[in-house]
Amino acid sequence: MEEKKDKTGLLREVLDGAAGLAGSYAATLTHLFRRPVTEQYPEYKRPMPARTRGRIILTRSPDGKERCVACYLCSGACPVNCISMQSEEGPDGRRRAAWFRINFARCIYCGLCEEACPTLALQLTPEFAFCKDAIEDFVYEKEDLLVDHGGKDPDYDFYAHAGVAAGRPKGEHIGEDEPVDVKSILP
Amino acid sequence: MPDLIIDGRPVRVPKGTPVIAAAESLGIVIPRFCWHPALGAAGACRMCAVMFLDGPVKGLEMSCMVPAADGMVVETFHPEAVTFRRRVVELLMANHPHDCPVCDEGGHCLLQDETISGGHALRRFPGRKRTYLDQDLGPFIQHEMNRCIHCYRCARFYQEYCGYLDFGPMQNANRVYFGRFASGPLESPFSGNLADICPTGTLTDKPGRYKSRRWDCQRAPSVCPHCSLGCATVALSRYREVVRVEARENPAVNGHFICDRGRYSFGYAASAERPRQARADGVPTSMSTALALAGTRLGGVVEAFGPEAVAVVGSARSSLETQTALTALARAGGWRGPAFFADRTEQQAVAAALAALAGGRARSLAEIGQADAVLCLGVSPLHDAPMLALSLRQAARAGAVVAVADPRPATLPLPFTHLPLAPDKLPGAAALLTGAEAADAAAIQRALPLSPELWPALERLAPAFAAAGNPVLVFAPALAAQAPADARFGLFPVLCGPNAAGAALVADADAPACDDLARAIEAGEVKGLVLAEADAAALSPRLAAALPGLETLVVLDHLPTPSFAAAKVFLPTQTLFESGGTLCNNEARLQYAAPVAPPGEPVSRDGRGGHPPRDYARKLPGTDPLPAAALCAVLALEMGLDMPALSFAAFTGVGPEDVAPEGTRATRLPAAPTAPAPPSAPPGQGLVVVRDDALFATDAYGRYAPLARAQAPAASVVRLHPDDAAGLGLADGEALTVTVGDRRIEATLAVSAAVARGAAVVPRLPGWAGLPAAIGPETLRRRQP
Amino acid sequence: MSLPDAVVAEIDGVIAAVEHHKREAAVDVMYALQRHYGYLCDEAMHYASKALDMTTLELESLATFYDYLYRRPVGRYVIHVCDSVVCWMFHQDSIFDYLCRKLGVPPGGTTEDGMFTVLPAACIGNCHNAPSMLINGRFYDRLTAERIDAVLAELRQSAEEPVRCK
Amino acid sequence: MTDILCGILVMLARMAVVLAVVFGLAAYMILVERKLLGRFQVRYGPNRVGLFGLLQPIADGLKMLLKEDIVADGVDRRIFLIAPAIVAGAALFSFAVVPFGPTFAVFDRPIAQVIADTDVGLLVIFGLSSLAVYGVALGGWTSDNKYSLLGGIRGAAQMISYELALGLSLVPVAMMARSLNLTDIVSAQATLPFALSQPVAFAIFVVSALAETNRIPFDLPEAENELQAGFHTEYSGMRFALFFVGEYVNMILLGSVTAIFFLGGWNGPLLPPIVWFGLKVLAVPVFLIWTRASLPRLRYDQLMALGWKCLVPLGLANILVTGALLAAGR
Repeated sequence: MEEKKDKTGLLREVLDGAAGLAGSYAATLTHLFRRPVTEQYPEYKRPMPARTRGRIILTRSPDGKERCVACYLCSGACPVNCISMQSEEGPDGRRRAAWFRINFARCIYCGLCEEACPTLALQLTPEFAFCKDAIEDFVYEKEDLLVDHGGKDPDYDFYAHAGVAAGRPKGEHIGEDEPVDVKSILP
Repeated sequence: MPDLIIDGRPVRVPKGTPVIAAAESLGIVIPRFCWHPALGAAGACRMCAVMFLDGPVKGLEMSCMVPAADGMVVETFHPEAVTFRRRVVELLMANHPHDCPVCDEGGHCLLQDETISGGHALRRFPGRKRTYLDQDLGPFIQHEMNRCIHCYRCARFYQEYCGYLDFGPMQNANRVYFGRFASGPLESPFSGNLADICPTGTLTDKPGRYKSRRWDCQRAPSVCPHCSLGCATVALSRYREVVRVEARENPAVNGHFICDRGRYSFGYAASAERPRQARADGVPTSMSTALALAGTRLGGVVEAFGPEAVAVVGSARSSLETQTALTALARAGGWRGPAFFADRTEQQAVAAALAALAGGRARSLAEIGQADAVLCLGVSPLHDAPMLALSLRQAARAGAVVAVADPRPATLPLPFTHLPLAPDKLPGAAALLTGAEAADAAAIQRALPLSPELWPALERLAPAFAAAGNPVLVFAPALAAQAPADARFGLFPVLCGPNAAGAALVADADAPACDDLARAIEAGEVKGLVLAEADAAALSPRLAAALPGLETLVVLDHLPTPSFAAAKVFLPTQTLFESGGTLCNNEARLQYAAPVAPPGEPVSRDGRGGHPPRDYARKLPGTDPLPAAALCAVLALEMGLDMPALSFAAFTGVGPEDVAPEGTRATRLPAAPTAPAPPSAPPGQGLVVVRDDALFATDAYGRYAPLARAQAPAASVVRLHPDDAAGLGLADGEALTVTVGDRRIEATLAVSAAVARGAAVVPRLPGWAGLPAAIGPETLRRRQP
Repeated sequence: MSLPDAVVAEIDGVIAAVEHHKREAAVDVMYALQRHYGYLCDEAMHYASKALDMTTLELESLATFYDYLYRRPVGRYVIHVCDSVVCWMFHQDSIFDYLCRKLGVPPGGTTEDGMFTVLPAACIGNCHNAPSMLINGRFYDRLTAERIDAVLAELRQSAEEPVRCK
Repeated sequence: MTDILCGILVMLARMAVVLAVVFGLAAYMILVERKLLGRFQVRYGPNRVGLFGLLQPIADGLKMLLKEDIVADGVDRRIFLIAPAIVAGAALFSFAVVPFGPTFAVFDRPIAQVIADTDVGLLVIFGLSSLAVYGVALGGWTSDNKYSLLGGIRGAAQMISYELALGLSLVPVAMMARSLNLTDIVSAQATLPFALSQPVAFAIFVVSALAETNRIPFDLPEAENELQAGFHTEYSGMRFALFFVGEYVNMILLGSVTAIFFLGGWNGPLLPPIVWFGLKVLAVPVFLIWTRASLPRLRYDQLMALGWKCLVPLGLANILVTGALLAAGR
């Protein structure tokens, strides 16, 4: 009785296995006659989603000034240390980058810099294919990185919120009271 | 000694310790903004709330305000305490601006740490933010009041701890403002510490503004080389440039703070004028060529005139490593020297001052803060050793009697008695105050017959010193002979350079001084000279004048001194920031300064657009300099000399790895030499020349630091007592011409009763070094318009 | 502008009374100067600083802390309207509003003719006569709109030109 | 003399033709595999070099020729250089005994469409295909690389295991054809291919042959995702190409052998014999490629279990049954 059962078990197993094999052969066979889904890349460039992590840019605030305040957060967040900069005080009192450099030969496009950027200056764009003959040409300086638009969030203006008197007097930033009058007679 | 339990761990602390400090001794850091170990508790920020589960206090309390008591059971992460602290942060953040990216405190900001670690991310409070207008607080401190969280640390430090009253709180309630009456530079010479103690970005370091984030800096423990106290510092460097110097806690020396001279005089290391290239006969050349040339030239002198014709000069600003290497080099070659001091008297004085410390009589800065009577003899604390003033202030706050017997006008942020006495009168005053018996009025009048205005003060001071249980004598080495035999008195010499004590430890008892070498050069006995991190002009004008008589002058230095300009062969050396080194401070405490900045021209100035190179093929510019000690060794090699260097253990009895965090006191002090004769009245008529340090730019390094030089007073000032001014027919504020040797210096006259009779106080600057010991009307003349 | 001898004498007297503790006289000296100048102008602060051997910052801390020391120009009559609990219970808010409307100034403001400055004040200790206000050191209690009108009219009658810093 | 010369010439011509056809086929087999795999995976496959990517094999060949021939430190140089040649050589040599069609006559001279028509053709093919494993094992061992070594060991073990099953599957064929001569075996299938009369043997043969050629699902010696290409990890340039070509030559060999042993060789209606033979030969690689697209790789223990516990007993049983039937039929 047991043997018989065993035999049916073995037979079933073999049949199941064969069916499984046949199934996979059938699946690939049907694929053979499907239209390929491949897109012919250089001829057809697929529009990339806005949040694709490609080449990095430095954007500008709505007033056309540089957004980057050279706070060193992106270079601090960068896992491959491909960002370096030097901050300085600009003529309008705003903190800005004296120079700003990204080594794209080293960049891994992880997007941590963009997440770290508190002023939305540094943004990754969908542009992913930019090739160079010499590896030094992948070192982008501030002038190469700086664009004249606001990127993904064109309305944000860090210096409208910051509360530091750089071009915009104290108390005139968004959500701020007038400066305290230390000599006020009000109790 | 209360026993308590914090977070399940038992701890025993001294009575009176607040719970927050008890927790810190266990390594549990309770969040805090207003509490500071040096300033104590204010209870202003409410951040250090912890839960007291058992003991004399129960419930949620501020751990800084509650002294540890027996039986306390404290939980720092009790949910109620955590919630409370989270709400405190939320309240503080309700008005805090949204400007961390442009704030220099970002990266080492207590408020930022607590906000982020506490999880506060969204401002729920819909109201508007309070703002303030800022003030210009001078060149050192940047003011940004919006960021203030009203912890009162700055005001407590500035007013209570330091005793300066031009900066503090104003207004009330939600409008409290920390600032000055009107914009203007802060008066305190300790103002730089405000940037360190401010827990947020309200007061930040202005010279380091926008330079870098803390995490991008290389940091290393260092030792301040700007006076003889050897305060502990931390140097921060980025891109081959020291960008900031901060206080490091050394409980035995400086506590938590340093003075502005120590904080802002670091610029000499990266200054544009710093010589970084070897020179042969004034022409830039390679290091190896210059070394070979130095070897050949010195070898030539030895061959022609014998080894005695070569002399070595070191200085009190070199590290112990350099000093020992120099000594070994001189011994190996059989050369003269090294000379570390201007003249034999000074050398003996420093040795005698150190010798007097034997027998446990040395006091540290921290111990001065606990003394009950302090006499500064020939020392003007704020200028000779600024941090001494802060320690005196702490002593005075605890009720100590402080007296300063010094010919120079003294200002101190504490109640003290100034005894303006000419140098030759100081021993007498010291004898009156440090004698075993309280001096009586008659003795005082006998000792100082010409200073009746000081009699009442002395009559008041004498019994106070006689009754003091823990008095300290702070003295200049020239007055080492006045160290009282009375063992009650602790001793605290103030020396002439950051490593003057090291020089005295290293130097042979019969080593020549600079003046001896100058004499030998004039006599034609010495033909070759090695100046190692020493400026002949600043050390001894006579030596500087003798330099042209040499056949060979080899200079090792990193400062653009006049000697560098005169060098036949110049070898660039590394600074303390680059090579590291051991310094021995005034109380013979050896401390190691670790290297922090890589050698080389700062990236900001290496001629490639101010940023690091894109290609790394080329050699870094300005990386020629080597540690002076290493240069000595190479020079010995070039000349075939066998040069064994002294070991660290020779001075301390322990190896460098066993050095205590506070430094290690030298165990081998100079044997008591014949104490130098006390200063006596100069022969002939005239005013005794007394040199005065300014806070900035008068020390050997500060002179070459651009930032410090910018703080130096524009005009040189000569100070006289009104009687002496009248005797010379000069009036306050008059323009003077001072004749120094064959040069004329322009200066203005300041007349003050705080200057000793018979003394002329002149600035300690290299140009003034040639003045004779006493000057008269032929030297001080009204400037002809 | 040098101070009249009388003011100098008054200040010297105040300081002399606490000879070895000059700082104790700081508030009194500032009151004396305020009476003279009308308010504590910078000139007054510097004078007080010299007279008391205190820094201007220390005095500024005091002057800005206390409600009755004015660091801004005020009118001849400074009306401190109590806004503490008892006065509130007796409709202080409507009184205060009425006063501001009547004089045409916001809280803390001074009328154009330099006569009146209206300020709210913490309790002035006159609760039994609430609502209450304090004008140049005199109480005016159980206020109503009519009584305020009367008080203002009376003060206008006796007004004299206040002294001002140059 | 002329006969001998003529014979040599004919022999050389046959060799040249076979070599050219086999190499050409192998090269284009690579392209076919890539194209087919692409289509099985709903993509295009190579289509950039030439029309439909037809020049791709040439481009690849050029590329391989021009690549640097890297010989790593620590390898046994001679063996390292020889190993790929063994693999490719063994596969090529086997074609010496493979008949491509019936003998025909040119100027009355019978010309066999085989280089060496030997009576032990089956054994020769066996022997040569076993030699190929030396290339794999030696290449893996001499590379001085743990992955290569593992790949080589796996290759050897796999070869030994499945050689047995392969042999057992062909015993019934020889029994039924009563000859080891390949032409005779083809002739024996004039009416019915052995694939139909010996289905079990055919199945065992196909599975074992897959394993012998190291193709998916039996590509354990290479196993990219565990062994980094296994035995040829360290090979580059032309030597790598030799391994590669060897694999594809093996595939064609397998197609030829399958056609001869089981599919009736060049026998077929209507079309000329050579065409039938060609079709049958090509059908097998296409099936292999299809398999590659369809099946995942076996685990090593599964591979061994399948060989020793399933195929070998099954092959033995099949021989017994065939023998019994043949005996009964006589």
